[in-house]
Amino acid sequence: MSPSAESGSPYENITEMTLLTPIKDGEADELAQVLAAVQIAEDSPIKKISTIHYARWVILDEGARLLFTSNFDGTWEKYLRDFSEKIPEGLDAIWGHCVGWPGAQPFAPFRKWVDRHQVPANLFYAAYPESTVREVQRALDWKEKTERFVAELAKPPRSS
Amino acid sequence: MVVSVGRVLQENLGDIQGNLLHAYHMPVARYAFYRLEDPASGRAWLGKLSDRVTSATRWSEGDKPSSTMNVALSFRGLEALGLPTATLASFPEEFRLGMAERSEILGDVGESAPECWEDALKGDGLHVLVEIHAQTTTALESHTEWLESVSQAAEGVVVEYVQDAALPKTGTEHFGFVDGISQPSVEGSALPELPGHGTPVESGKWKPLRPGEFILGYVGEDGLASETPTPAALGLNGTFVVFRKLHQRVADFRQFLRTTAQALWDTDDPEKVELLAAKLVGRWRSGCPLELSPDQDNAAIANNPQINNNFRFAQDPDGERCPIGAHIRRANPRGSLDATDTLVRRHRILRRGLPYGEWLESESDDGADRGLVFIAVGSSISRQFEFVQEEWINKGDLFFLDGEKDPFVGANDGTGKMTLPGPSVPFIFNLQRFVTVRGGEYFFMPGLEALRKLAQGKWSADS
Amino acid sequence: MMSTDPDIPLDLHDIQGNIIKAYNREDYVTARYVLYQVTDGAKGREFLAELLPYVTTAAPWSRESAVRAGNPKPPVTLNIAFTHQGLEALELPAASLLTFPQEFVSGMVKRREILGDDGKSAPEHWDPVWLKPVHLLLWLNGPGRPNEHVLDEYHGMLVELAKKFAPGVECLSGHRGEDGAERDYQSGSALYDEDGNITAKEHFGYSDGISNPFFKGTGANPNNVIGGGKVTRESPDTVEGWEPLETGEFLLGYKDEAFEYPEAPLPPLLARNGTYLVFRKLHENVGSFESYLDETSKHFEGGKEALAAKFVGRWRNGAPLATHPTEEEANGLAARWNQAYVSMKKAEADHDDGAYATASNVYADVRKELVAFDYDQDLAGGRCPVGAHVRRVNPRGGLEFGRSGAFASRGALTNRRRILRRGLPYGICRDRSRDDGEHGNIVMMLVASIRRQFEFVQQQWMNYGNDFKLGNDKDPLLGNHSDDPDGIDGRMTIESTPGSGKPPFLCAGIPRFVETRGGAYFFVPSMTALRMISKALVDPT
Amino acid sequence: MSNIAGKAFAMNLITPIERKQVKWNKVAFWLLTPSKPRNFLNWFTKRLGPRFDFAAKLNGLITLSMIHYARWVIVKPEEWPHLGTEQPREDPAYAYQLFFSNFNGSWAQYVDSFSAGIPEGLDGLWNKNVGWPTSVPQGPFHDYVRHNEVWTNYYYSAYPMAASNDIKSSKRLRNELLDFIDRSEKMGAKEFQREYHKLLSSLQGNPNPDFTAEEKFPCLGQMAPTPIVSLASVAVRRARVEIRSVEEVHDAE
Repeated sequence: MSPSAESGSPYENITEMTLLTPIKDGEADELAQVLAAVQIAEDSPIKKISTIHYARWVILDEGARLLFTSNFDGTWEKYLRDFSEKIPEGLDAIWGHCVGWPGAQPFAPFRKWVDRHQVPANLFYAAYPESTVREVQRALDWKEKTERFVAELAKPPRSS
Repeated sequence: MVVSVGRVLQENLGDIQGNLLHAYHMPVARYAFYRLEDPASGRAWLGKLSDRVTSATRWSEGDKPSSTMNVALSFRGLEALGLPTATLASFPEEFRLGMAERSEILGDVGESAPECWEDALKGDGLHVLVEIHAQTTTALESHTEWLESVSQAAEGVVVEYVQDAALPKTGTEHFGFVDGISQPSVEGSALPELPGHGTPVESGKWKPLRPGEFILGYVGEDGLASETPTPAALGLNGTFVVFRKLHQRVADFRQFLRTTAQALWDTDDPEKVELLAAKLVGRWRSGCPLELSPDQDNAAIANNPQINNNFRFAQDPDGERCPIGAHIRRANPRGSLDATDTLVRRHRILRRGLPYGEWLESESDDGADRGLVFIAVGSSISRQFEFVQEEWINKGDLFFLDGEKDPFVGANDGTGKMTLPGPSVPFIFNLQRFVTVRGGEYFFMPGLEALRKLAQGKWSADS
Repeated sequence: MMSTDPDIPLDLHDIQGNIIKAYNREDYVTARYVLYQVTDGAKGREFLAELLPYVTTAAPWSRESAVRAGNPKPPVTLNIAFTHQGLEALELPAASLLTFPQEFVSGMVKRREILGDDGKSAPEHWDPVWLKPVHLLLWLNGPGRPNEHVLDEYHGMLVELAKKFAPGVECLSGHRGEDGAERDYQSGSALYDEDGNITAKEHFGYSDGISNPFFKGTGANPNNVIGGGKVTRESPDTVEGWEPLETGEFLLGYKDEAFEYPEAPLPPLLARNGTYLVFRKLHENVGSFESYLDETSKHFEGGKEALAAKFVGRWRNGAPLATHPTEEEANGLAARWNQAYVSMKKAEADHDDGAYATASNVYADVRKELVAFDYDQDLAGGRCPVGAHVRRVNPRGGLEFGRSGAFASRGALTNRRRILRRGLPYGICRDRSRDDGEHGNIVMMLVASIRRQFEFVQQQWMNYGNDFKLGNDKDPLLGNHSDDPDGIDGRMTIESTPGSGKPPFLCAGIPRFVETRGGAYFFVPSMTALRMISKALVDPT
Repeated sequence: MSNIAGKAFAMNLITPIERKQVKWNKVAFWLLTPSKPRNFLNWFTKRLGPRFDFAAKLNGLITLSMIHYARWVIVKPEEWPHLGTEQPREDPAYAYQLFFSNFNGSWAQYVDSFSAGIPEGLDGLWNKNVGWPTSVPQGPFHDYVRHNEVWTNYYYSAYPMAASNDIKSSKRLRNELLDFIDRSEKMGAKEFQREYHKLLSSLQGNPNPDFTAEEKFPCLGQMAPTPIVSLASVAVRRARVEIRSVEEVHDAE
């Protein structure tokens, strides 16, 4: 794997990450169960990292490897630090099933492991590359409220 | 490199420099910057200084010295002392690069950009920072005399720049606010634990931060020992110090308050001007927090250290009392980002420093230089000072304040905006920059033992 | 394989009539829809065999004046369609049953979440008959006033015939009638004006059924491709502006718009010349509609009629907003259209072939004005709102949003979502200030893929607005607006003319004007397939 | 296992590609990457004819406006990591092209819109892949996508309620409103009304083709959950609610 922390994103503010990591022999089923449990949990641990737009884990090749992709705001380094600091248990529960996982903490070996397994995208497209997660959420909130306001003005008085 | 996880801070206060964990509370200070032209003579000079460096050992009643001295080294300074490449490389990247190189991250752009800094603060010559704090001007001068004589005797030790600082007669900083009320409390520092100074815990109480956040070699909030440079003994009991000379545009600030109050409420009634000032900062000028007294200043709150910092923003999620974008809420969001504060406690800063320049008496600008010597202390410049500066002061994205910068110290350019949630007037527009950077550098402030060993050349490549 | 070259006509004798012919245009303006359950496969097949000679095909009718009447118009038409359960009851082999598409197998009730049949449109509120095991749909179309009794007599014969096969073939009761009683059939009828003339209107007062897709091989007037085919990059009021749609969008066994044969059951002979029928009984809340228009139009420039036009994209008289933005223009067009229609009918009644030819040419020209448009000159919706009903169900080239060349063809996102519409209104609205009563539309939609055509349009274009960049706004007229005060508001933006300085007009709180009262998915086999089914000859091996 | 997060659908498509063909696709990816040198290339490729007009192909993608994020990655056999003896040796015969996207709408809507709307674009990016059937006719194309698609084990979106269009319109709405608030501070009642009407009419969307898509983006539609795209996902969601309520009962006990 190309040893590069480089993102395949051509955009200034948004970074993409694609990680391909081999799953330990025979642990794919257990991993799938962990992921399923996270999926149906009320609150995703990912939510704690407020810079992630989208993220997914996919088990590939009949359990041979795990794919992780995400799109996030800011730099690669800061993003990884967030991961390591905010949801170390979650990461351990997932990537602990992968070969060579050093643990989400301390930071340096974790960073090295991610670096080693990252593949930069050859082509990356973002529909609104200049917006951070918070900006998007904020704008959506504005829209919802504005709509309600404009509609209140428009509504005819109800007859009943 | 992990040193020891179970180290107890209190037992090591004698090896930690003063004014880091505990503020000296002295009214005058002098910051002298030296350039070292020769490693050997530089080390010898440092050796002489090290004998008089003030430690963190607590003074007993009546024992407070009339002056103190502390010493820190920039990365160029460590190079100038002849440390080997491997040791130099073990320091964090941002420290190695120095403040000027990090200007994009810090928002030091426009008039605050390094190319606009004072000439002496621009170059690579800020090797050693010597801070003298004193009770009186006389004490300051006499300590300085000693320092000068020692320095003149040393070959190749050149004074690059000297900055004096003193609390104005108002006892406030130059915009008129009582400063320095909120500081993180540190586990094992032997400081009284005032409510609001640590990190909020669920019971409504506060817990001191773990020492590794501020001193190298101790356990930090992540449960791990803070990383130190190698050899470990060099880092142990040391920390990083950020020095910034911040010029304040006092006349502009006062003018802005008046015209904005006029625009918002159609009045320049002093009460409204004060309210606006408080909204920008999050505290009334007395130091009384908006969170505890949103409608008027309250001296009783301001002067009571058991109360004046004892609040969280969690009960004010929309910022109707203290705006989410107010300066103190950005610089320390307390419990407002999440209940257990995990998003805040790794980004705290100990602030030291003092105003400089004369109080502005006139309405219009008198052209004099006045502002603040800003000192920030932490075990990681990038995770603490730089993070706060970039993410909280100049971005605010984490608070859903996309595009808004700190109204008080942010890198605004005249088009800045601030959201003021409340019944009327939701926004302030056209914010400009009230504070510009005149220069600064990142320093490493070693423990006393490490300083002596540095002076002895124990780790130097050439000895 | 069959060629679909437009010059080579379809085998109209093998295709059921209503697929190609809009019966109401042929003066069959009353209808009865009868549902059966088959509990004995053999009897069911016998019943079918008995019916076969009466099934109306798409073969052209010779006009009454023709000297040799090759294929005279029948007094009443008859057509037949099956649900999947019906085909199973008739004992089609499993190997064949398993090859039908999933949504047809599931049926309309099970697809209600996809279709947005919730609230008052939920199946529990439907006419009870639709919750019974519906197997077979027979529909009869007959003449209007004063000859409605012909349909009645014909229906009586059908009832007698069916009795022969009971038990084993059961006519299902439970169509709600006007008196609330449950009936054995659903009736339908065109509406009449005060003078007793037949109209093309439905209960809300709009002229209906103006625009229908035009596809290859039907033998229809090639000029009718205008407005009915798919858009090219040429002008919409020329023949060059349109191309016929591929037959496979509406009939199984022919190439479709993706250059392949549509998904079809096996064996191919069972599928070819057949299609799917989506049957919906839609109640119209006339009271809500009129009062909403009255209230809201108080603030709307142009008044009630203009607002009604904005909802649909056509004036109630049928003139399209895209080309006739003022009421005056619209009325002019409607008058000419009516005139042309009357002349044509008169010539026909007079058996005057020459006059008829002239009149039908005039009629065709006027008709062109009703359909020959697209939205490229009206991207912002200043004339026809982007969210108006007709613009949603057939956006023409509108989904390119004026970026010419963005897609492989202008109608790339539209051409596979077209729907052939048949059906008639039902009931009489006696009090226009009330919602209750029995009146609405029997909508019959013919498509080669229920999922890709009907369900998609219903879900994405009627009950959602994302494709038009309208967020979650729904079709103002047919959207399943929520009755729940916390639900999504019924909302429509009526765009102002750009540059006019006027604000758009926002309609909020739109109630649900149309409620689903019944329906099912049917398969409409070819004559060949009907014969195969009736003789148990379907063999996919 | 879920490919759905609110209005978003996760597509993972992994398709083999002959090693010697990899370079062609990498060139195509590079050409499509929005970066500065592309401007010249656009000018150049436009002149080569529509087949090479990459900007136009991107235009179609933007007009479709269904995608939040998409990426293409090619991994060559020697790039698959081998971390020691505990991992079996592999000998992949092909390189693999990985495609991941986050889009709005149903699977069929997405796949069909691509094959109908921008078939050339798809063919340009996949036709070097082993077994690529071309994007039209759709039957074989559907089969190819289904066969090579991998289901997502865990899928997260920070704003599940928003379609790509919702985000674009929200952003524009917010900018316009803020600007209006700033401008309107000193307006009298009459002027305010006039300007407010102007604002609304601009928010309805502007058809001028010279305007960027974002500038003319309609902003007045509502935002709410999407209509149900798949009955299966409804069933899954219901089951999930049931599991949770059972758990809550247990917790309460």
